[in-house]
Amino acid sequence: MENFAALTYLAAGVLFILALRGLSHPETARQGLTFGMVGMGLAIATTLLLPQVTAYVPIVLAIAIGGGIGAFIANKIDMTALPQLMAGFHSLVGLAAVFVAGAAFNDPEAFNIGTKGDIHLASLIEMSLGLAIGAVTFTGSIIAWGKLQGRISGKPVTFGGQHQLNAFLGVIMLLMIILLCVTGSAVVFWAIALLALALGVLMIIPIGGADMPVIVSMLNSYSGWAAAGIGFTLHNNLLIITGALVGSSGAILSYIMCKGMNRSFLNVILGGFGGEQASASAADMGDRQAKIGAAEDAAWIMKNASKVIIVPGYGMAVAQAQHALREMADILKHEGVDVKYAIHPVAGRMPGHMNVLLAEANVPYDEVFEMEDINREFAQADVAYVIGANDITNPAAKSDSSSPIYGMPVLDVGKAKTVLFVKRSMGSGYAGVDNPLFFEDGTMMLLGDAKKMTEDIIKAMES
Amino acid sequence: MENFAALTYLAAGVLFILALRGLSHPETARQGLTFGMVGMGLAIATTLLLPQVTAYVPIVLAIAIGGGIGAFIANKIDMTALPQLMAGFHSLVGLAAVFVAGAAFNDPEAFNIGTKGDIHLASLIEMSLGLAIGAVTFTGSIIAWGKLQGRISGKPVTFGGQHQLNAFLGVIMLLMIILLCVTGSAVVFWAIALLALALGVLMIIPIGGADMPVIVSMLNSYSGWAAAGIGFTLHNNLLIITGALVGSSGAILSYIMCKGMNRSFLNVILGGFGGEQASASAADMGDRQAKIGAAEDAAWIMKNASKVIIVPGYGMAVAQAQHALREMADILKHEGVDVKYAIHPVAGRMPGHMNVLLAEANVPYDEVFEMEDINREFAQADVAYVIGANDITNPAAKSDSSSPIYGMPVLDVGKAKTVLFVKRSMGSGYAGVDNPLFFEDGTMMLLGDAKKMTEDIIKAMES
Amino acid sequence: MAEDHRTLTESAADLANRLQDLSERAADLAVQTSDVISQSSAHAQPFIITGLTVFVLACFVGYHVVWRVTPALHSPLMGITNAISSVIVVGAIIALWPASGGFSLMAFLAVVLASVNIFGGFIITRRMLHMFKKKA
Amino acid sequence: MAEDHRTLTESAADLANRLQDLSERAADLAVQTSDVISQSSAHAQPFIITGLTVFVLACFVGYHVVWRVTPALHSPLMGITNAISSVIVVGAIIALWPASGGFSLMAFLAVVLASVNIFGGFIITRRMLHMFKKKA
Ligand SMILES: NC(=O)c1ccc[n+]([C@@H]2O[C@H](COP(=O)([O-])OP(=O)(O)OC[C@H]3O[C@@H](n4cnc5c(N)ncnc54)[C@H](OP(=O)(O)O)[C@@H]3O)[C@@H](O)[C@H]2O)c1
Ligand SMILES: NC(=O)c1ccc[n+]([C@@H]2O[C@H](COP(=O)([O-])OP(=O)(O)OC[C@H]3O[C@@H](n4cnc5c(N)ncnc54)[C@H](OP(=O)(O)O)[C@@H]3O)[C@@H](O)[C@H]2O)c1
Repeated sequence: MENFAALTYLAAGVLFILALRGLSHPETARQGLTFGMVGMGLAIATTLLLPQVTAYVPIVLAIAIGGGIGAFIANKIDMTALPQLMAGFHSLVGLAAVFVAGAAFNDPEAFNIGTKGDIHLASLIEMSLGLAIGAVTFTGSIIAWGKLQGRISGKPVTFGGQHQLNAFLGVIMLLMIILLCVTGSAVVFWAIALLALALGVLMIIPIGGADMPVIVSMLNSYSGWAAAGIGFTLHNNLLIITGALVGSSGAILSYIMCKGMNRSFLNVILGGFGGEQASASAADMGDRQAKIGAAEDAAWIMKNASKVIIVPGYGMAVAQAQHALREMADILKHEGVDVKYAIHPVAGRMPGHMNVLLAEANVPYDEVFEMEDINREFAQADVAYVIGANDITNPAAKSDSSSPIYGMPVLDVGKAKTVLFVKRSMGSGYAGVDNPLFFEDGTMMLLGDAKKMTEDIIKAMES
Repeated sequence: MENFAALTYLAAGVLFILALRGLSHPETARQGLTFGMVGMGLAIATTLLLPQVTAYVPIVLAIAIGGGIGAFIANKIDMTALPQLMAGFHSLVGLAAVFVAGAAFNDPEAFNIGTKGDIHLASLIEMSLGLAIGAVTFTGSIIAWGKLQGRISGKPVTFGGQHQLNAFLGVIMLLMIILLCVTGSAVVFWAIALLALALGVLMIIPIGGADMPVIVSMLNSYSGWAAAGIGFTLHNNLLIITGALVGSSGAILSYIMCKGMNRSFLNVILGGFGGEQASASAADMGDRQAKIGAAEDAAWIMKNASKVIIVPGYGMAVAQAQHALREMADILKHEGVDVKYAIHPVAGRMPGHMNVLLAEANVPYDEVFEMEDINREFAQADVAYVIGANDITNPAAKSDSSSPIYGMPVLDVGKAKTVLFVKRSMGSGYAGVDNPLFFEDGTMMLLGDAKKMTEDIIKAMES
Repeated sequence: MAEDHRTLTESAADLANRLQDLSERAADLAVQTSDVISQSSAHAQPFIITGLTVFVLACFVGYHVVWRVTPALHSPLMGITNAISSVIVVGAIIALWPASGGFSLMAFLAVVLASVNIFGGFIITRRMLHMFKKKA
Repeated sequence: MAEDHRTLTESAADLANRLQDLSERAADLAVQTSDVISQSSAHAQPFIITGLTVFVLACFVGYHVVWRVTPALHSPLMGITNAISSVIVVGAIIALWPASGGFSLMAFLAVVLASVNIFGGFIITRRMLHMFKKKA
């Protein structure tokens, strides 16, 4: 049985690998998802068949309760709330890891790792690491969820000596883990948990709301490493393989986001960046005048264009303008206009955010292009329709070495004959940097809610 | 010690992985090679430090003898003889595997796999598979070496019932392995070895000389799987990891070659393809007349071109024309002509063959392009200088569905304004298929040895 | 009495002999035991070693597989990894009501939470993926 | 004599007691032994399982790593794989002159052949790679 279980666990691990491989293309992605689900089913079924597992009723009950809640949430949630949802789910993984560590500590015999009060040293170390990472993930993800959901102010909460305090608490935690290894005391165990919960809060509050996606990915990566650690405790290769997959995935996504923002990971972690948007910054612009347009102007310009590139950003998600946008694109295509979508790697608030929203509005994925693939085409475009995006189009990132976003790769919308900016004000985006493009000759500002404005343009086009 | 050894073996495995990763770019390749050598050093050093290893003198002696021979051969060999060299080396790996299996059978205690005459069943199975694959690799590679070196006729040796005979011998072998598992008899063991040696010869002789590269890669792949099998016997993860790496590498290279020739692997294995080239096939062309040129004509045409693409093939390797070719390209570049090299995936007689020869002649690797990257540029080229290549330029592969090479991707040399073919006759290439391009208007044949002809062109350019 | 004495002495000697025999056998057993243990430990490395091997290889696989994911599907990637990271449910199931202890509330809660994630993660990913369509 | 008798009887009884003690301890030892063995076998899976895990993961790694190799370096790839596949030398070294048997000519030859390959493979690869140069 042991060996049979090891083999099916291995099969489950392979299925998880194939699941991620499937995501290399939209065509194969659904098959990949199926692999992932089969793998998970196999893993759970194998565990249920283990001789030491007998309490089927509470297990099935727990799975039914949890599964029901999960299915309900996942079916009901709006696609625009994805970043929050991911943060929320991560917090649950963290809490689950805390509980697993706690259960193992209370009943080590069940896991073959020693007897109560006399747990093997290696297992104690692995367990306390799993506990600490799980607890940090739990509270950290809750803060991230709150900031993304708007329940907590997105402003970085900073105070003097903050990093010193965190470092100090980190050292205390290390000492307590050593103490736990020496004494095996339950009090120390739960003290570690409490400390880690506090540390999770303290580590995330100084980080601005818009940096949360990086944090969510980082915590995802941590939860992977924690799962691998638990795998070492339980002598279970499936947990190790899965942990390594999840850990790499989170780390790579954080890396991609940091690179897309041209910031170092350390810079994100130390926090203090972003937050409430400087809404009145338009006043700072002195007497430079931007051209303000109406929906009718935009409709006329686009109908007479031969090539339009649409650049969606965070504002499109906020306004839920993707459906209206697709409708507008349909009208243009009907008129014979060539319409494409350009996606910046960090547009929106999570990796791939814009792609999902556009897919939701039935935009075919082969009309949607990555930055590198389309950036050269702006020079041949008549119109760049920038909807709710700001930082990712800011030419200061290329020209102004004093700008905080200097060096970040941006979409060359300025190369298009006309740039239409749909946003509610002349305010800045998440980085809080003014966008000089607003005041260029070829630019027309369409001030208003993204959805409302797009609908007005559709009306103007149809009349 | 056991555990320490397992860790250093793991490190060696990681170094091997990094060695292959390094080959993703010429810049990192030398570093990758260093990783590979360090990994091998680590593996051997670890083994020498194992407590059961004490006979340092014969071990060092054996390594010194073998290393000396290997170093001598590798330093002296001509780069044009690479395909033979690889086949020869593979035969040695095969023989070494036979000897390791034999040593393990004679002295199972040394490997902890049972006692003499009473070896664990699993180990017997693994061992006999290693033995059989090793022996097939040995004789198979020797035949491949002979065909590539010209010691054995490249003609496929076929006779009626050949495949039936091979299948029959395969079944016999399987029965003998079962017998070995039951009796553990040494006679059966060596009978398996003899049979496998014979099978290696029989399997390879029906395959034409030009298909040998696929066979060499296939045998390479087999030797990898055999190494992994021995790893299972010896409970050694390093052998398993390395075996899997080598096995995948050989399989992927065979696949790439088959795809480059648009043939199925089975078709190659069953043999009967290729062989001696039909030298008199020009006569079949009826009254179609090819334009025959002289070195002076070619020199004049290329000097007045603005873009020349050079297409090397097997004939360049045979004639060792790469140095003269580089010289000619230098003169052209000096005259302001844009010179590039186009490499077909199966040009020459092994994967990457042309790249190595051009590199040997100091052609910078950033002037050398893969087929997909350069095929579109032929339309803008004034001259395609095809030197010793034939099949890889044959447009019949695209147009003539009855041609044996139909469907094989080819270089579009015909799109260039002028095509210069350097070869000794109007004969066909390895596939034995006539090349209609010889008779096109824009084609000029430069009949002669590739090196001699190129040198004549250089002389004409300089005068 | 003398006979008795002899018998007793003899039997004592006998016993002593048997004792020696037995102690030899015990020593034998001990040797065999240590043999078996050392042999099985020679064959089976401690888990930390094989675990490490698996971990290192899995990191390589993860690295390559994740870099191959197309950026357009990075959100579904987060969804799937979220779901599969809840495979720790396996540990919680074992601890829920083991033979050694009674019902563990903590393990129960862990199974509930992990299940939220598994179902939630897979379903939201499926919703996302079902929206990705090619041009008709 | 009676005292003698008593002493002897007593010592016999004593011996018998000790014997029982010892046999109990032996039984204990046996139980512990089987415990240790079963425990270690519960902890350590047979090698075939971990080996298979390692093998499957290594195949994934090999697949991805080899597809990343640039076609221009396929010949050096053959050279390196040729060299590293001779890592079976490790097995030959162990068998060359083990404590259990005498000198093994077969193992000796295997080490020689594998060494030809290792040195030959690496050196020819180095020669190839040293020729690849960028535009000056
Ligand atoms: N995607 C990721 O993974 C990720 C991760 C971390 C950080 N980030 C950061 O997020 C930013 C993303 O750039 P972005 O250009 O997409 O967003 P942005 O720079 O934050 O700009 C969004 C713009 O949308 C406008 N907006 C908000 N609500 C709107 C509504 N209802 N209707 C119309 N417009 C609305 C806002 O202007 P008004 O207030 O004037 O309307 C704002 O300027 C980057 O700076 C990036 O570094 C992204
Ligand atoms: N690269 C690989 O990995 C690989 C593997 C398996 C099979 N193959 C096969 O090998 C073939 C490679 O195509 P290819 O175009 O390179 O070679 P090819 O089609 O065999 O043609 C080589 C040509 O070179 C000429 N030649 C020979 N010696 C010469 C000399 N000394 N001077 C001048 N010309 C000479 C020959 O014509 P003359 O006799 O008229 O001189 C011959 O037509 C393909 O068919 C491919 O499928 C390649």
